[in-house]
Amino acid sequence: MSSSVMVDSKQKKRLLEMLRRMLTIRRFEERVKKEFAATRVKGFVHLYIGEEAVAVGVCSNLTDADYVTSTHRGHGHCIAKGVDVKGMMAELYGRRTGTCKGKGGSMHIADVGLGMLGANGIVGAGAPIAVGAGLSSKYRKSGQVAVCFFSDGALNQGAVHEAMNIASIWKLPVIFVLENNQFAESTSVRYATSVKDPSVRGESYSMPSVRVDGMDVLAVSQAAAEAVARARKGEGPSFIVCDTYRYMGHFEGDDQTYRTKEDVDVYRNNDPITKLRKKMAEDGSLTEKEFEELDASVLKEIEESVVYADSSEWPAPSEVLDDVYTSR
Amino acid sequence: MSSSVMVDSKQKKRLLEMLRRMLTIRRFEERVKKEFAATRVKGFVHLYIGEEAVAVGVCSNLTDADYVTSTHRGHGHCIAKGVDVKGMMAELYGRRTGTCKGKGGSMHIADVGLGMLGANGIVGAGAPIAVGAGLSSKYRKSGQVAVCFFSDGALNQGAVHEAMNIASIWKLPVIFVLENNQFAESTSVRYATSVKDPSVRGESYSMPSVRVDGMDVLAVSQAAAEAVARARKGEGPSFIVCDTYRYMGHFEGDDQTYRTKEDVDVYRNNDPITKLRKKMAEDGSLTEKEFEELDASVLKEIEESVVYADSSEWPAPSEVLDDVYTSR
Amino acid sequence: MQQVDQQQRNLTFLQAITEALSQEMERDKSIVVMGEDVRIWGGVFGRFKGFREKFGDDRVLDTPISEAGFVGAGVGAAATGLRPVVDLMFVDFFGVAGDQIVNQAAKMKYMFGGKAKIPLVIITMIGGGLSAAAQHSECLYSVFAHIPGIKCVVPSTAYDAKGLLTTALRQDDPVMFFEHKFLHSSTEGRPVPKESYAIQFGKADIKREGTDVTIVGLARTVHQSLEAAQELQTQGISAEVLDLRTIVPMDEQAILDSVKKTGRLVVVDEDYPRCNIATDVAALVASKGFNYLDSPIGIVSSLDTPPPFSPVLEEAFLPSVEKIVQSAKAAVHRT
Amino acid sequence: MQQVDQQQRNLTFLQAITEALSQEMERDKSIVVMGEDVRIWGGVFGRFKGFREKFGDDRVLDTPISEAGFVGAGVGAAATGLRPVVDLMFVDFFGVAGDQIVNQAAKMKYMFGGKAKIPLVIITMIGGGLSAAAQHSECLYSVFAHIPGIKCVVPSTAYDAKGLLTTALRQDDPVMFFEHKFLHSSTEGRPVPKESYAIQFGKADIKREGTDVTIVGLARTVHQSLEAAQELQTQGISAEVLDLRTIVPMDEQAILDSVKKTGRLVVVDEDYPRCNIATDVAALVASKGFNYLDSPIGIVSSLDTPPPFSPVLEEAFLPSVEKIVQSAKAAVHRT
Ligand SMILES: Cc1ncc(C[n+]2csc(CCOP(=O)(O)OP(=O)(O)O)c2C)c(N)n1
Ligand SMILES: Cc1ncc(C[n+]2csc(CCOP(=O)(O)OP(=O)(O)O)c2C)c(N)n1
Ligand SMILES: [Mg+2]
Ligand SMILES: [Mg+2]
Repeated sequence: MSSSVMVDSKQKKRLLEMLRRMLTIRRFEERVKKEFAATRVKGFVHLYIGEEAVAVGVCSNLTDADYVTSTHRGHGHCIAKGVDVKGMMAELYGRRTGTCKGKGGSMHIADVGLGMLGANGIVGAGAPIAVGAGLSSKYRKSGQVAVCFFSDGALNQGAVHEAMNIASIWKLPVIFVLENNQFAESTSVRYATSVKDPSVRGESYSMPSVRVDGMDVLAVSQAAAEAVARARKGEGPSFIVCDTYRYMGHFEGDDQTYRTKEDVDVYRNNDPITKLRKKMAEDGSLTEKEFEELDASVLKEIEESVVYADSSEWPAPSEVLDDVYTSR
Repeated sequence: MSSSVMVDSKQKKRLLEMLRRMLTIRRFEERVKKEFAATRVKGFVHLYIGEEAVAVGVCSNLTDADYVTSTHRGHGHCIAKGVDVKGMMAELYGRRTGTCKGKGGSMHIADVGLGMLGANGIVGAGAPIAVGAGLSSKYRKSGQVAVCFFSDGALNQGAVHEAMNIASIWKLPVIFVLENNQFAESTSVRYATSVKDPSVRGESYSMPSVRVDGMDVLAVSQAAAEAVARARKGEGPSFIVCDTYRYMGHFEGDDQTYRTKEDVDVYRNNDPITKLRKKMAEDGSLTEKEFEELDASVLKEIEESVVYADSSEWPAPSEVLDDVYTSR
Repeated sequence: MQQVDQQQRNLTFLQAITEALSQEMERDKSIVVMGEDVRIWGGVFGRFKGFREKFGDDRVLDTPISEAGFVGAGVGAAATGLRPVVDLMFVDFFGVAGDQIVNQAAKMKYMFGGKAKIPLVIITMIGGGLSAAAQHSECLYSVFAHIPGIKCVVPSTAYDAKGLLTTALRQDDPVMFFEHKFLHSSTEGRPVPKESYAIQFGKADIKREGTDVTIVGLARTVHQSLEAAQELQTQGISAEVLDLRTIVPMDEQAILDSVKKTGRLVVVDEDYPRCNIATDVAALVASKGFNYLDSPIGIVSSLDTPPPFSPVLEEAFLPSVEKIVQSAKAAVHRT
Repeated sequence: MQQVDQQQRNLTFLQAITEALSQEMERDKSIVVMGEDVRIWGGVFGRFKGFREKFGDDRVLDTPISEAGFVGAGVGAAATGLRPVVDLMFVDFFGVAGDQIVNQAAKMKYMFGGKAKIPLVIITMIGGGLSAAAQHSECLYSVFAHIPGIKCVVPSTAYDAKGLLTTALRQDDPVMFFEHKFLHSSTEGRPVPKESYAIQFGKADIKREGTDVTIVGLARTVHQSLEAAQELQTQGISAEVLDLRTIVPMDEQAILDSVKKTGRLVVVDEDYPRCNIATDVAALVASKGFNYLDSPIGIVSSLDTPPPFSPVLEEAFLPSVEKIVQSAKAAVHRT
């Protein structure tokens, strides 16, 4: 554990909130997995399970006014940024009550009002957008930061490189968070990326670059806290590499022939939720019972989101042409 | 001077050939400048004057079978790679006898038979193409190398980043030659590029990366010799940063308000042609008279190219639809 | 007979594509395949399954997620003697590799005065119907048909797919090969011979003969048009269904001939409605076959909006059998 | 009168654009300009000359040559409260920034269920006639008209350019503003008032009235069409010239109304001939205005090849007054 934790009540509240968010992501996605299998959720669905500490650790330092850009694997970022799970589930169900009125689906969930600038179906595309959000903040001198979440595959996209260079020369309040989950679909980061330590790439744009255990929400949170402080002070962008892992297939339907169950188990045995839970148990800040209550309340929230989604109206076919333009 | 030169006759021949090529580039472009001013050459024309040592130093290590990809500033690379100046001048004149039958013009001169895979109107676009040429060579095990010339502005193009990473993971015989001429149009490299030493970028792809005096043809040639040897042995790509300068405006018509005459003079006083000429004079390998004869013969060749171009036929309007496809 | 039956199988569209590629790779050692996840997965939906084992890592190259880089590498490899097949997973991703396709692959030969060959095949998935939403459901072949210098193949059946891909791999120009993902498991159309065969580019195929109205389609809309034709038949209308198969080159003559015969035209295109293949075909007929026309041209396209996610909305967005039937009936009755 | 004269100047097309931008930037502090070489050069042909001095480095941002990066930054800035004007120097470069335009800027609002505003203006140069060859001469607006979600402005005169750019900067959708480089120094058309004015999108403009044939053009082809109309007049043919001005939204009604009046249509589009604005307009009329038509639709576009460098070839490649005259005469005489 890289941060020393004082068990005062504020800190306890903070940890509990992180735990709750991580658990919400986990339970939400476990349920989405089932809903997808039952074909009630359609399209492409990419699950974030295993990586919860990254989104939650980073976002624990943000306010609603801050921005994040996300990826095809966006549920975790949404929940960490505070997007309502009811709206999210309804969105995956394709209903009018969804976060995006059923028009976006899993790959395009967004809630601009909360600074969540969108999951994205295009690998790497969020990076320039985060730069734009950072520019906007800098121009207004509002102190908002913009976080760009992306994974190891995206690191080799030209747009990400361009974005990092621009953020650096313009000294923008942007934090590039590499979710180094070891794979891009079936392709290992060791094959596709020409450097062993991805943080070298951040340095090649003169950005403070650190590498942390992405399975440890406190380590992530602390690294992000430093980057956020730097950004708010106008000292420019940072790069944080979080080593993490996705437990599920690339998308629902992936047979995962590119790795073994044992490979996955190594990380499952280092689970970020279990880790925080244990830590809090040791600290005396969370009893077994409290955890069970927390979990039950999260499960209830998810269950309610499914009921909400399932009982929501479908959009009317005539709505298909709405929302393309503000004015025609 | 980073290489120690032995004045044996083979070496003398080599130096003389480099001098001749550099001078050919210089004289060709001085003439193109005039032809452009007289509106006999149309379109966009970007002159390479001042940077001759880079193209010639690198290409002195190549054979006709090797590949190069070039830029919008391509005349130097063409001449260094052995493209016929008559055809080039006719191309700039828009004549049927031009290297590309008048269809390409300055920004698209190419001679695939000589491994010159094209000037390019799109900044950075040559890099992936060079990677493809390197792939082709590696697949055939033919020992050919592919050189990608690009300048400091292109270093911030996503495609260049992607190309470098691919060349590195596939261990391709590709040499990335950064013509660090300090400017991209009016924009200084110090403004646009987030690292002081561009060679850091090569290292972030695990590529051997060196930085040399791009006004010294021998220094360039030696760095390229090492990279070429490595490539031919199957040891993968290299990155060479050549610090150089363009004496003329970005394109013909540029008023150059972004720099002073004095800025330019610093480099003019360090001219690559003068430098080699002096060196050869000191070595006793070139007399004043020999130089003058060389220059006269180069000027004659250029004059002949103009006569050739000017007396060549225009393409027939009906040819406009030829050469789009091999078969319709 | 017996022998023919053995040779002609009901392959799926995807199997036919795999077979064409595999047979050509056996025949021609200069063919290499590159793309994301082609080795272990055989590409995201298994188009190249088993290729790595059969042809080796030298010929089956996994790439980073660097489309400009690897499409460009395909261009460079094609210009220097290889015959690369590049997998641009979904056509919706073209924007990250666009320059290498439109400014390099498509133009190189011309810019170089004909002195280059770019035998590059870019294979990419198109189309809706799977709730894949705004960035994984597009057609966009109209964009590539717009750009001179790159041939465009848009097959509708397993039989055509195999024959057209074989041709793509035996000619020397860059080709975009569009594979409609909704058709992957389709076995519609003629059975597929085991041996190689090539279908000439620029030859439309009459998938059904008729006399009252010409319905021009491509990819999935051919099947929708055939269903519509059946429905129209029950209403006493005889529809001819013409499958364009390749849109660059496009078989203008076949379109004009059919309209000359029927006097009426409906064009069905799953691409966005503005500046698409439907408008292209309509403009062709309105300029060169105007006097054959007895009634206004009917156009059925996707709607002028990004593809929506919700199945309810996507259905409204896409062309459908019903929309085609209505358009054809209007064409016939407005005469 | 006197006052009006003072206010209305013969500005060039480029000056009108500069003035509109400058006036709106004074009015609206959320407008920032980004692009290559905008500070010292004021952009490659000086569109933003003096802006740095007037508006400061905070609002006039030089970018690296990273189009995906800075167009995307424009998208992100637009989504978060700024109103960026992004200079994509030549439209031919769209391929390096394509995704940020077609998948992000154009679709974001829709994908997000309407809950976003992207007030982004991308300004870019188009067009031939300067021997700028295959990668600096294209029009390509048809590609962006094809993609739903982004408005497209293609002005032909200084007056229209100023008014349309003003509108672009006062509405909340992404806009591609296409500036024909051959028109930069043109002072054709109405004089330009000094004060701001806005021209509504989706309103075509009748640049010349006529009765025998409708000629629809945009950007440079409007001027060629007007010249052609003069020539036709001497041959006894009265041509109406309709300037589309914006192609998304496009004024379908104005086109149909004009064809209803004249009975004949020629569409002149400098873009490549396949799936372009000419085919779009032709398809519109062939489907919705068929019964107004007395003769085949005439289409004049650039040829189906990359733009050639040599002036001789480029002339053959581009639309011309002569080609328009011929097409219009054919339309009139084939009746
Ligand atoms: C530009 C682009 N190329 C390819 C894809 C297809 N694709 C979707 S996700 C993915 C892998 C992404 O890997 P990574 O960036 O590591 O993210 P992760 O899935 O690990 O979260 C790929 C190749 C895409 N969506 N966009
Ligand atoms: C993708 C792209 N963006 C912008 C341009 C316009 N442009 C042409 S040359 C140039 C500057 C290039 O700078 P650099 O790479 O340093 O090359 P140099 O001119 O110094 O040789 C620019 C911006 C272009 N041709 N292509
Ligand atoms: Mg990953
Ligand atoms: Mg430079």
